[in-house]
Order: sequence, then structure tokens, then C-alpha cells
Amino acid sequence: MAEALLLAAGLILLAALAGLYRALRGPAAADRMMAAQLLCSGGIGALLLVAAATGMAGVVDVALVLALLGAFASVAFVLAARGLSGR
Amino acid sequence: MEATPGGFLLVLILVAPVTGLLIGFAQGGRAAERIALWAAPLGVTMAMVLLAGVLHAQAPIVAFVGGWAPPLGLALRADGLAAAMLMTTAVIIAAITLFARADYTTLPGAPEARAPLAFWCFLLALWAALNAAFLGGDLFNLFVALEMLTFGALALACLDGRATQFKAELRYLLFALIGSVFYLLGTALLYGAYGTLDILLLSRTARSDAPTIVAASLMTVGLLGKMALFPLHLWLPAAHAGAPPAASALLSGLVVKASYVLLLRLWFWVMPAALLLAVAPILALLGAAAILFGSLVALRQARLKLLVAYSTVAQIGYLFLMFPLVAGSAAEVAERAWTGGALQAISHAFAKAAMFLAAGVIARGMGHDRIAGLHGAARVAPLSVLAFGLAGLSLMGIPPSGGFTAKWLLLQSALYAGQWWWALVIVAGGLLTGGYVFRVLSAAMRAPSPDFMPAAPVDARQERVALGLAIISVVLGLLPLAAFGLVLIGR
Amino acid sequence: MTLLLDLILGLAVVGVAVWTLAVRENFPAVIGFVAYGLLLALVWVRLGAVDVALTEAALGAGATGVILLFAVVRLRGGRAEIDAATPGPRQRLAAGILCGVVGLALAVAVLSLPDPAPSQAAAVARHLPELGVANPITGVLMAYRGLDTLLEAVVLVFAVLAIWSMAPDRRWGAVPGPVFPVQSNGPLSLLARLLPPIGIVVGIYIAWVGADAPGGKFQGGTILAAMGILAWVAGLWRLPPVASRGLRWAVVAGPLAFIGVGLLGFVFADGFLSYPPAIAKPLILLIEAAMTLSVAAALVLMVAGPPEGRRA
Amino acid sequence: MIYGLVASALVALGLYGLVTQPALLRKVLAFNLLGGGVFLLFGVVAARGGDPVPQALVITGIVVAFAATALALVLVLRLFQITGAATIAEDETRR
Repeated sequence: MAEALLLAAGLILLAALAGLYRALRGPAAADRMMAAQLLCSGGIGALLLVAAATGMAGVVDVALVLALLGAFASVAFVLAARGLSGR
Repeated sequence: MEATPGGFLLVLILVAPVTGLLIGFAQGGRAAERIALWAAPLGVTMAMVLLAGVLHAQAPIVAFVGGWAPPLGLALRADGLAAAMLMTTAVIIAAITLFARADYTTLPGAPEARAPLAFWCFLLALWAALNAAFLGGDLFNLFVALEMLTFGALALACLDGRATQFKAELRYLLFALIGSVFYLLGTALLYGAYGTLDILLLSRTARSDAPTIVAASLMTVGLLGKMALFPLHLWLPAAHAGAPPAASALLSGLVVKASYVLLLRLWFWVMPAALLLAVAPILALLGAAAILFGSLVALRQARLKLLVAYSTVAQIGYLFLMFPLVAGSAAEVAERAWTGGALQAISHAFAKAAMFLAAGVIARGMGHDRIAGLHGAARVAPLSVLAFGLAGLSLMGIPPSGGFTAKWLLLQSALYAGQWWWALVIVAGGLLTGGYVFRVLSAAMRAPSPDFMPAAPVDARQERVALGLAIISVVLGLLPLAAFGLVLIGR
Repeated sequence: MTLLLDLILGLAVVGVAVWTLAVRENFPAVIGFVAYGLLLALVWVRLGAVDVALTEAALGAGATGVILLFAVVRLRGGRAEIDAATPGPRQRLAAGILCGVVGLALAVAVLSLPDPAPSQAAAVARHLPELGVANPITGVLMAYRGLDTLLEAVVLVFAVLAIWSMAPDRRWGAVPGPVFPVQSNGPLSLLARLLPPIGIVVGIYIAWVGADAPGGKFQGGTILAAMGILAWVAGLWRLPPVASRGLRWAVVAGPLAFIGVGLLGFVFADGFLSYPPAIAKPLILLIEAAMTLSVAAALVLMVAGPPEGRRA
Repeated sequence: MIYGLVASALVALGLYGLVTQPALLRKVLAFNLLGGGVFLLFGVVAARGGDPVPQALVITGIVVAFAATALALVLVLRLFQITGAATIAEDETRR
């Protein structure tokens, strides 16, 4: 069972990496941001599977933090794309 | 080694400036300045008590922080070298506190301003960082201390907020960060190899295997970059010369010495003797190159502050001549060389701090620091010119200065050890130093043109502080040689 | 199976690093760096270092990514200057050889580390009961190597003050960083209203749980800071001016509490930073709480940068 | 140990970037890549011995590296605001 979960984690990671490769190439800035978001989601999935497979303490918390900061990163991106239109 | 009585003093000397800085920053306004004024005499007193304690016990004072002995916990150790450096630091910081009041005081009721708050906070910060760097007994703890030092030095150097300075300081930051990374890589390897980073524990177990050799090389290169030994000196002149005088004095006089002491600990404590024997001549060769190159370039500088900064590049070189003279020499010769090296670090700290302060006063009084245009400086700022000259004596190594004793000890041990070539370098370096010091003095002594007007009034108190430090650097040479047995304690 | 996973991860990390260095524009480079941080967090989980994974995700990828992103937006142009300063092929080759040698030496050194590896794991575990905490990392950070952590907390204060002191004189006392207009509607505003309540709970949870499970002040504080930054950029929260006493006390509260408890050790235990076993855990939690506040405040201020607005 | 080699490669790459990238922003970025490699080396050491101490050292290191990055970026930004310069190349042309 644990082996199967780890295998699934590896596959998710591979899929996310393939997406990363495509999306990092752009051409638009939004494509690249999608790359990070995709990897973030893939990472969360892989982490949850690893947590289930190994029972290591705190791995779920890492996924939680990734989920929170992933949303946060997209805000930073929106701002950056608009050019920090502050003052 | 066990913890010794009096260990609380090591903690206090470290924690007091940190607490002062935190409260001074939070309270703002005049608080930091007043805390610094109180801390200066307190610091000198603590350093004196510590020094007396080490002398009395004739053994290092050791504290285990939190009661946890290494390898699990962290040790603070005050051996003779550390006590001497702490004392030097306390005195120079106190002098700079007096000097800087004229520049960075906040009048009662005045609103808080940027430069004074930052100056007083970072003065306390640098002091804490230096104390941590001299007392630290753990290589990673020392890494944190070095980072504190980098941040504090950087902020102080940028205090004037000029664009050219930002560029110079960025170059410094890059060197310092690469240096830190190299150092940190070394500590990772050492931990992997020995399971501890405590200097004394490592000294008992270190082997000459691949991880140790790679770690030693990385850490050495990193530290050399941080202390600007030739050919890694490129960042230093602009970074030190462009800072405000009080900051330059700290950077050139003290900050580079922290990396030096750490390098000594790495090679004379941690690393196996066989490795040291192989590396010592290389370090000394670089030191010799630094002496000759730095002095020659200093000789050709058009600006006073850059001249003083290049002189630092050269004087740092002397610190490295001691390596081959201590390593593998007979005990008596090694002791002489060790004392000479340590004394060079201390007397240069006083002399260079005096020189930068004096140069700052002269530059302000004249309105510029072009050496060719210094005619009349001796009339505008007589005490500062005198301070510059006295400090110059120490740098040249003319008796009875502290620099003389240091260089004389190194020279003697070079001859005893049969390595006469280092003696030649010492003599040549002294002559070149004489050249650039006299260049400044002869310009400053020349009568000014009839229509000459000082650019700004000179603060007599600042002049006296510079002179005081210069006198200390000279008087060090009048102390009996036995007094310097201190730096041998716990070697 | 795990070997395959490690291989994929390792190659991906190196690949992303190469891409980040090679790509010409700044913006994708920063995105690449954030991806690099995410992958490193996964590597840390694979190495069994969940505490570090949390730190890497929050600080290494998250906070560092954000300040880099903000810097990219404000640093536009300079292409000609950069091209002019680009080293020629010969210099690049020399640099490449030098860096290759360093990497190779490191690899050799790592591969020849002694077996079995020396370890303090047993000693760390043996004394944990005296501290009342179950997370060995917290034991190391708060007790055995407490001085490191104290100095590191002080480094954060240094950094805040150093960043502030880069401001022009006339800005002193003003609000740090740019001032963002209030977003009354739109996705940013929505997110800035929805996420912080969740984030604050998570941040406090991560900091709290640190005593017994992976987590702690730095990770929790970073999450709190991220929520603060979110509210700030959406215009929902105005940062206090740098002259604000409250703000400054928040920044120094953690280190001061650390020092205060440490000094009490002189009286009630055997020296600085030593905790009486009976109340070790409450003391550690007290320090952690104050530190979480200070880390969060310091991080927000470091992201915001030097004061830019008019004097308050 | 795969990650030991990965760490070495990351250090070499980061160092190369730090030395050869002319733009200051990219130097800071390379410094962070390099930092990742250094910390990973600590991670490998920790994993070999099952030892929590190097992990704690890494946490300290990451915090310090973040502070250094923030400070460096502010310096870079201020330099850019004042002079428009994005590198620290000696500028014979401008002055």
C-alpha cells in the first residue's frame, strides 16, 4: 500500500514537472505564474500522499503551508504584473 | 575543558550591548545615544575585569551557555587572545563614542533623525558582534556572529546615503556573502566528519582526510575574502574610505580582525599540524604580497582616505607573516611570532582607528581630502596631524611604538626560524609605509597659500580622541614584553 | 521506488536551477526560483527534515520569492548596461572551471564522509524530557544552541534597522514601503479578506505545535507575516510609521523576552539561557510566542522596505 | 547519496551565477540558489546521522540568508533609484 502511494506521489510530481517545463517557457508572464501554481498544487498532492504512505509527523502541515502561500503568491504576481500600482 | 567560575561575565559582555541596542532602537529618539554613552565605560570595565580574571587564573575563562556542555551545547571561551581583543574593542568603541557625539548627537526635544539612531544602534550592534566573534567557541555560532558583523558594518558604512557608497558597499556585501557561504560549506563538512563544531573538541580529533581538507580550504578562502587579504582586497579601499570617519575607524581597525582571530582559531586550534605546515607559507606569501602591493598603491593615492584604506590592505599582510613562523618552529620562536602577530593586530587596530578619525577631521577642516592640497592642514587641525603622524610611527614600526614591538618580534622570529626572507619583507614594508606617511605629513606641514581659509571649524574634542588612540598605539610599545604573555594564555 | 523518486526530484532541482540562471528576463527567473524553493521543500521532506521543509516553503520560497518579485517590478531597464558588463566567453570559461572545481571538491568530500556518521541524535533526545518539549529541533534551537537562535533573532532586528537606514533623510519617520490604494472590490480584495483569518489560525497553529511537532516561531511567524502583507497590499491595513513605538517594541519583543528569560536563568537555574526543568516548557512557549510576533513584524517590515511615503 | 551530489551541483551553479551574472538582481538570485545548495549539504549530513542538530542549523541559516537577501535588495533598489545603475561595474562612461 505504501509503495503504491509513493508511486502515485512520484507520478503526480512527474506530471507537475512536465507541466512546469511547458509553462515556464511562456511566452506570457501569466503562463509562467501558472507553472509555479501547478507545481504548488502538484507538490501538495505529492506531500499528502507521502504523509499517508509514511505517517511522518508534520508533512500534512507542509502541504497546508504550501496551499496558503500558493494563494498568497498569486496575489504577489497580480500586483507585480500591474507594476505595484501604488502611489 | 570544564566551565570555569566567572563565566557569567562572558555572557554579560555579549548580552549587555545587545540589550542596549534593542531598547535603544525601540525607544528611539535620544535613547540609543544615551545607552551607548553609558555602555562605553561599562564595557571597558567589564573587559578589564575579564582581562584581569584571565591573567589571574593564567587560564581561559569558559562558559557553557545554558549549562549544556559541547558537543551538544555552545561554549564561550575567553583565552588570552580573546581577552586582549575584547579590551582593544572596548577601548576603541568607547573612543569612537566620544568622537561621534559631535556628529550624531540628538538635542533634547529634537525629533528623531535617521543617521543618529542608526549610528548609535549599530555601534552597539558591532560591539556585540565583535564580542561574540572573539568569544565564540563554536564554528556555527561564529558564523552567526560574522553575519551580525557584516550587517552592522554595512549599515554604518552607508550612513551618508551617497550613491557611490552604495556601489562600494554592494561590492563589499557580495564579497562578504560569498565569504560566508564558503565558511558555512566548511562547517557543514566538518559537522559531517566529526559531529561537532566546538573548536576545542575538533582540535582533539581533526584528521587530514578529504572532507577536512576541503572544509579548511573553503573556510580559509571565505575568511580571507572577508578580511580582504591580497588578492581578495578589491572591495576594501572604496568601502572603507567612503564611510563616515567613525565607521571607517571601526571597519578598518576592528571588523577585519574578527575574521582574523577566527582564522587563527581554525588553523592553530582545529586543523591538524601537518595541514597547517603545508598552508602556512602560502598564507605568508599572500601576506607579503599584500604588504608590498598595498603599500605601493597607498604611496600613489591622491586622496587621504583612500591612502589610509590601502594602508589597511598592507597592514593586514603583516598579520599573516606569523603563520610559518609559529607553525613548526621551536616553542620559544613560536611564542615570539605569536605575540608579534597578536600585537600587530592590536596596535594596528588603535593606529588605524586613530588614522581614520584624524583623516576625517582633517578632511572636514580642509573641505576635501586631496593630499596635494593639504597645505595648511597642520594649522587647521594640529592635533589630528599629530595623531596621524604618531599612528604612522606605529604602522611603520618605529620605536618605541606598539607597531615596532610587533614587527620586531616577527622579524626576530623570522631570523631565528631561518626564514630571513620574511624579515626583508617587514623591512621593505616599513620603508614604504614611511614613504606614504611622510607624503601626507609633508603636505600637511607646508604653509598654506595666503588666501587660505579652513572649510569648517574643527572640533577639538574629536581631535583629542584621535590623538588619544594614536598615543595608545605608541605606548603599547613601552609596556614590558612580559605584559604580552597574556596573548599566550590558552594558546 | 524511493530511489527513483529521489532521482526525479534531484534532477528537477538542478534543472530548475540551471533554467533560473540561464533565462534572460528577470521575471521568469524569479518564478523559476520559487519553483526551485518548492522542489527543495519536497527534498527536505524526503530527507526527513519536516521542520526545514516548512521553513524552506515559507521563508526560502515564499517570502524570498515575494521580495524578489517586488524588486523585479521596480528594477526595469538597464539592459544596455547589463550587456556591457557581461563577462566575455573566456572569463566565463575561467569562472566555470573554478566553480566546477569547487563543486567537484565538495562532491568528493561529501562522498568520503566517515561511516557511520557521527551524530548528536542520542544526546539531543536524552535531555529533551528536562525541557518538556517533544520536538528535538525545538530543543536544539531553544536550549542546547539557544545562543545561536537569540543572535539570529537579533540579526532580524539588525536587518530591519539597516533597511530603514537606507532611506533618504527626509523620509525618516514615514510609513515603510509604498502605500497601496484600498481595493474595495475585485479578486485581490476578496482574497485579502478571506485568506487572513485562515492564515492567522494556521500561523498560530504552526508556531504553537512547534514544541512537540514540526513547526515553530520562524515558520508560524512567516505565515502571519504573509497574511499581514496580503492585507497591506490590498490596502486594507496601513503599516504604522517607522517612528511608531508600538511597531518597534513588536520587533524587539521576541529577542528581549529571550534575553529576559535567559537572565532569569542566572537566578533560578544554572546560568544564562538555562531553564528550571519544572517550568521549562512554559518558558520556552513564552519565548516562542514573543518571537513569533517579532518574526512576523520584522518580515513584514523587511518586505515593505525603507520608508517611502511622506512623514506621518 | 544522490542529494550530496545535487547539493554540490547547486553550489557550483549558484557560484557560477553569482560570479558571471552582471545584473545585481540576478546576483542576489544566484546567491539564493547557492544558499539552497549549502543548506542541502547540511541536510545530507543530518540525514546520514539521523541528527536534528544540522537541521536546526539550517533553519538558522535560512533566516539569516533571508535577512541578507532583503538587505541586499534594498541596497540594489536604492542604487537604482539614485543612479539608474543595475550593476556594480566600474562606470568610466557615466562619470
